[in-house]
Amino acid sequence: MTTRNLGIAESLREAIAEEMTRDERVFCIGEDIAVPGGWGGAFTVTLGLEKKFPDRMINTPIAELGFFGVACGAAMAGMRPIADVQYGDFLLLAADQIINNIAKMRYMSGGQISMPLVMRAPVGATGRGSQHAQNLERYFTGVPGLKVVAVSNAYDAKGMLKAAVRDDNPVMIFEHKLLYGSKGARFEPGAVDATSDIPDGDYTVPLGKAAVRREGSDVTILGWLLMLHYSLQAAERLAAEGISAEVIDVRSLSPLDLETIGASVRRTGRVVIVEEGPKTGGVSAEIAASVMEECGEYLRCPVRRVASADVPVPFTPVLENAYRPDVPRIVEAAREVMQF
Amino acid sequence: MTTRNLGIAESLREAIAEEMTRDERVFCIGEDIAVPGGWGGAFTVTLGLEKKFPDRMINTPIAELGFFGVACGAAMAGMRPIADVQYGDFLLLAADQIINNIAKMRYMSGGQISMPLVMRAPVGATGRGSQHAQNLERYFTGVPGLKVVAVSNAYDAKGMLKAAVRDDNPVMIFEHKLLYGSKGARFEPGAVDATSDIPDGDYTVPLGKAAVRREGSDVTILGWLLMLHYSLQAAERLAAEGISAEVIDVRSLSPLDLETIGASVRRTGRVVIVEEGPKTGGVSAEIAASVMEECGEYLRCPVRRVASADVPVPFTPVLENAYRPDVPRIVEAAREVMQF
Amino acid sequence: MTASHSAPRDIAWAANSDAPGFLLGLYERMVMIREFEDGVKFLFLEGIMPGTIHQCQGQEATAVGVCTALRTDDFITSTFRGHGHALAKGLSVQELLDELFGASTGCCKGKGGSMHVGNMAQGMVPGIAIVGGGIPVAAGLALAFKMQRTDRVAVSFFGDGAVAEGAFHEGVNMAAIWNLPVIFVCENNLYGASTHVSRVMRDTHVARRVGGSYGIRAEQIDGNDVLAVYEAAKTAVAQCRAGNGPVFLELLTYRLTGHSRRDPCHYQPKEEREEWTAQDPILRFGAALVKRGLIDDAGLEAVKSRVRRDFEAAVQVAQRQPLPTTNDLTTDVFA
Amino acid sequence: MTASHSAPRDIAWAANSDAPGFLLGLYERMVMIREFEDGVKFLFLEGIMPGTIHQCQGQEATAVGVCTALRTDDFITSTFRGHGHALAKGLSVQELLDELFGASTGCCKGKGGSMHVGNMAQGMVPGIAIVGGGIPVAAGLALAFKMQRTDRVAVSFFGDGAVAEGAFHEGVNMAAIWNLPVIFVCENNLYGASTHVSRVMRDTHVARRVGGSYGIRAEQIDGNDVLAVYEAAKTAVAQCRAGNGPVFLELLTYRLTGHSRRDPCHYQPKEEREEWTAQDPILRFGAALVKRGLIDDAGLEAVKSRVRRDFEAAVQVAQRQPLPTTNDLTTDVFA
Ligand SMILES: Cc1ncc(C[n+]2csc(CCOP(=O)(O)OP(=O)(O)O)c2C)c(N)n1
Ligand SMILES: Cc1ncc(C[n+]2csc(CCOP(=O)(O)OP(=O)(O)O)c2C)c(N)n1
Ligand SMILES: [Mg+2]
Ligand SMILES: [Mg+2]
Repeated sequence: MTTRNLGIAESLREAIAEEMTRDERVFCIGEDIAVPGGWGGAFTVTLGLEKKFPDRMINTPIAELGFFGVACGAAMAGMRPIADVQYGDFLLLAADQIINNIAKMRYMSGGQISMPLVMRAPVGATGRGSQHAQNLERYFTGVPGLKVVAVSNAYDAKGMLKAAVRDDNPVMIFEHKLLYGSKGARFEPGAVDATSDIPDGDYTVPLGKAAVRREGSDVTILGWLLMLHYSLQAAERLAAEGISAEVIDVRSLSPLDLETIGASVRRTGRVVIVEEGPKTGGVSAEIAASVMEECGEYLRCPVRRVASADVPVPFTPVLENAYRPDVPRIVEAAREVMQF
Repeated sequence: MTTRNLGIAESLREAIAEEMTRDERVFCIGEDIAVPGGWGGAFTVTLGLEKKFPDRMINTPIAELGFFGVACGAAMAGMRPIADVQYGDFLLLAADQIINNIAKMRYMSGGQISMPLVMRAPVGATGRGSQHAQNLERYFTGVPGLKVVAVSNAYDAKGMLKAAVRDDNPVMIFEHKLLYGSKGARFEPGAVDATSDIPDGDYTVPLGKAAVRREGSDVTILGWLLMLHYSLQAAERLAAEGISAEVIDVRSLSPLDLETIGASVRRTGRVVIVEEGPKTGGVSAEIAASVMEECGEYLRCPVRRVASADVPVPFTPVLENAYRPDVPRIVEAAREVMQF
Repeated sequence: MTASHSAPRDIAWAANSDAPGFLLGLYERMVMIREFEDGVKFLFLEGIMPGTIHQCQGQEATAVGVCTALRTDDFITSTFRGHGHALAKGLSVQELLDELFGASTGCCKGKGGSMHVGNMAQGMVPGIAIVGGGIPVAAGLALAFKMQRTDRVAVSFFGDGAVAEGAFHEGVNMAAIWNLPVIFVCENNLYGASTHVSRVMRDTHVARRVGGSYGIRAEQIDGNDVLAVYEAAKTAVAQCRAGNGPVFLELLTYRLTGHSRRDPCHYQPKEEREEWTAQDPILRFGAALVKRGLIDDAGLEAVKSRVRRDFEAAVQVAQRQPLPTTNDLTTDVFA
Repeated sequence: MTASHSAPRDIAWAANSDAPGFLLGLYERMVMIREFEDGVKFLFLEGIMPGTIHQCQGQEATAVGVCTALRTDDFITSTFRGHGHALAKGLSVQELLDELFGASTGCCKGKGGSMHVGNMAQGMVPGIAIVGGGIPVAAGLALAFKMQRTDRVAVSFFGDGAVAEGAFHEGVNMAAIWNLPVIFVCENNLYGASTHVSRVMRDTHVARRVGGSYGIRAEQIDGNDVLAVYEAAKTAVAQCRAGNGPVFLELLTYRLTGHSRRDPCHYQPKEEREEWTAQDPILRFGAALVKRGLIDDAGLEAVKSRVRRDFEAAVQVAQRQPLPTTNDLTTDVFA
């Protein structure tokens, strides 16, 4: 099978184009998409798609609450919108439509309504200051009626976006600015390689499954988005010290794949969860609590959370770097749980 | 000392009046407050205050994002607003102002700004259907820069509101519709007695502290708002079975009082957390994860979470009752952890 | 600027909608809503019915006038105050009552409740109880209709209070720039909960404001004149079906009952209530029908009795309908 | 409706603001902003400066014209594009540069960054980078000023793009109904990011729309004419101080640089860029000053050189300023 090495931005673009070709109910809605001479959204994902689909790339005013509401209505009426925000932080403006309408509509209608709506949001701290930097996962994980995924490589990005488009439920996809592999004017300093060899032809990646990215026997390290990459780097270093870390890409934040995670924990008995974003009230809390419930008796020691400090995201690089969990902190946490 | 037996709605009203008298920077802002012939907000808390403070009861249009922004600006400029929503669910409309501005402004200004802003929100399922029923605690617990409390009796309501008004940071106060003790046309079926004997004169209750409501030695039950009351009822039943439950009113959701909670857990070794609201991603997850970190070695068994199902709040009473954790479920959970 | 809001005294007779059956049908539908609301209020106050209620006595002409101009496959969004919209859009008294009683036979299986009644097959999205929340949703329905190249139309019902919400502006603006087939129906009943419109906007002529700002056709209409509402809606629907939407209709009306539950309406001046009570849309339309010789007073009374009988029978049924079981708690979350 | 947007050719001379020092001061302040922005762009593109940037070359007259009409204790809110507002409100080049370099001597100790520059002592709230987010906040500042019985005024700067956001409408409406001393300054530069105004509103005459809908005085002004802006702002400030606010000012201008970072602006037609380049507010005002005999070309050049020298010196300092230490990560969260 031939493959092409693509970054996340490119593979998402390909997924969107293929799904729009396959199903004419699919359309994109967001800010600064489909502008001739524009950038294809904030991170080039939709670049040029307006040429192929002039009627299905809806460039909105700056009105997040409104256009998520529009997407909600369109999905109810049989369309399959892909709505995106330029930065995840702006999801807070649309939170009412997402949480009160989009996620609940099926239930409160007694099952009458399907809401095949994909939402995409870039997250992560990248030198932009407090309001373009948050990790929003915590606010949407556990919202009943909503599926939440976070993609850490181009293969998953394409396959999960396609699965999301074909799902009859609302799906929130978190993407990380440092993983897009955006090029040219949209290149991000500090970016990490998240390219994959993308096979030709159609494939999907199921939404509810975690992925073991590296096998190991001493400690289970759980991460997603950028932190998954840092966790893999940490595992490399740990291996050099003789510590065998299993690294799992949590990937599906809602629902959590406790089967995959639990199977690992039952073998290792030690867990480190790595999350970008303040520690208190993060997704790691849910994972830690769930792991304890699922297989607490196998735990040799308390689950360790490596997360950001409980502060807004600082601008200055020296503090932003201190805010974001890094490889040394992950290594250190793994060493600590190895004491047990 | 003379005392008066008051409900939460009355004690909050008294606290507001006293603080407005004490400090002319304090004012109220919200919907349907200060309307002659009106109800004093959705649950009578501000009833009649416009007579005493005609210039400091700001009745807003229905515009939650906007008036939380207004409150933010006023607080920055030296006022001390008390902003309320009629139902906690509507906080989602104001989430951007709360999370992106109110909570971050001090940090991103490098400490220049104080944000003495109190926010009040009624929560809880009460026969109104999905959009007037959520427990919003999960969305605001752990937002850096924000303090979050939940009041379960009239004494705390008055004392914590006063402490919040005097605090130079934004404080979110959650109140429960079934605990207000609202009277007349605003009486709530299913209400639980949360009155207290309120002493005459000024007092405050510190914001960061949990409260042991019942001492016990076998199991620590943690709850807040309505669930605290149910937990106490459960403890009563457990006592009859010879199980000694310590019941703690978590009360301060952000920051958590891990000192008080930890001290109890170290004695009992068993923890049941009771939360109204879907289990996944709730505040209980943070408490469970924190307890494990704080004193995991004292746990005899995994922390048990008794929470709602992962569904939007259903309307029909039979399902709403099944959604809301009840005394039998708490008792059952306590019995289960007693197996260890 | 509230002068414009005192309701006109006359019924504007529609030239070409005067088939007796049609007119009597409008009347009966309004009576059906009134009887439903009055009956539900009783059941609620007696503690027989659970939940909370927001009712529309006095506003029947808006729901009936607008929905009569729609096809079943046109969609409406509604609010916390949706019983009238539902009955006007063709939902049955039974499926509504069942829903209000929390029965599994209700239009939303008892999971929605009074604030969220709806039936997609009948063209009604479950009520969105967040003020203004249905407005962008209706624009989205209309966007779908347009992309699907159908001539279906979406209608969003909301109150004067919603005009202050950002969602209103965002939704109307998008509908305008994309020429969407959506009709925004503002039921201006002078109050948002207990707050008078003059306290929350400088200029209370909402249609003029919206037309001027968004560049769409906007009309203010006597919302207690069911035929005037119907004619305006018919014109708006035709405009939308022809691809020239959106349209904004401001319907001046008044809520003759409490905002919710046991609200005694002490914030409404007595004279104002009296003035509007005299403008009761059912009384007005009934009198007009009598004047036209289409029916007499006894006939009007007969309509009411028949409707009431049907309602009472439905209540009997509703109270015996099966309730959901706890197994139903976790169904209908995901497709 | 964009015809009204092509910038007038002439400078509207203000009758009573023509003291030479005052006029030269306006000029110098605009040049200071231009040099700051050009210098920062270079530093950023060379990779010497961290972060991301949104700049205001071409829009200097709006910031300077408005802020010159304010007192230090009047407050402004700003956006992601706030360098010009900051310099116009009297923040120093040094505290800004230090902030952009992430130094602890920056106006926000390096915790804010380019999108969040501000200095409360100087009357500038740190930039709010959520489009529209500063509008209700400014209304809140004004509410406080009113309740405190001071004559202070709040000004909110925002772009044409913000007009589509709900926050805009909610904020302006509340300011209107409560007569707050706030001036809403819409810098209409024809684009929100890459999107032309005509794609996001049917009628692009924002002032007319806002004035009509909210019942407040609203004016559209040549935003590249610093004196016209100043005069309009002065009148608006006086109106607000007298308790007759709010006021809405739409300033027509154009961004002569990218939306952010390395944006090549391919979405702007070449002719449009050229037309507006010819309307550069600094060139226009410089030429007018020369024509008036207040300065000659060499003098203008000298201003620029002096300003640039100061900027370069400040860059040298900024690069040597102390950075925060990791201990600072967790300070300034709570008071
Ligand atoms: C976003 C939001 N804020 C507040 C409320 C509480 N609330 C319910 S109805 C209502 C008044 C609505 O007034 P209006 O839009 O005029 O509709 P009416 O009740 O007159 O039909 C309010 C404030 C709500 N449901 N949603
Ligand atoms: C709520 C929100 N949505 C989107 C963005 C991303 N964004 C940043 S600037 C911008 C365009 C703003 O246009 P305008 O208001 O006209 O200001 P200008 O950039 O022209 O100064 C957008 C969409 C944002 N910062 N905030
Ligand atoms: Mg109303
Ligand atoms: Mg602009």
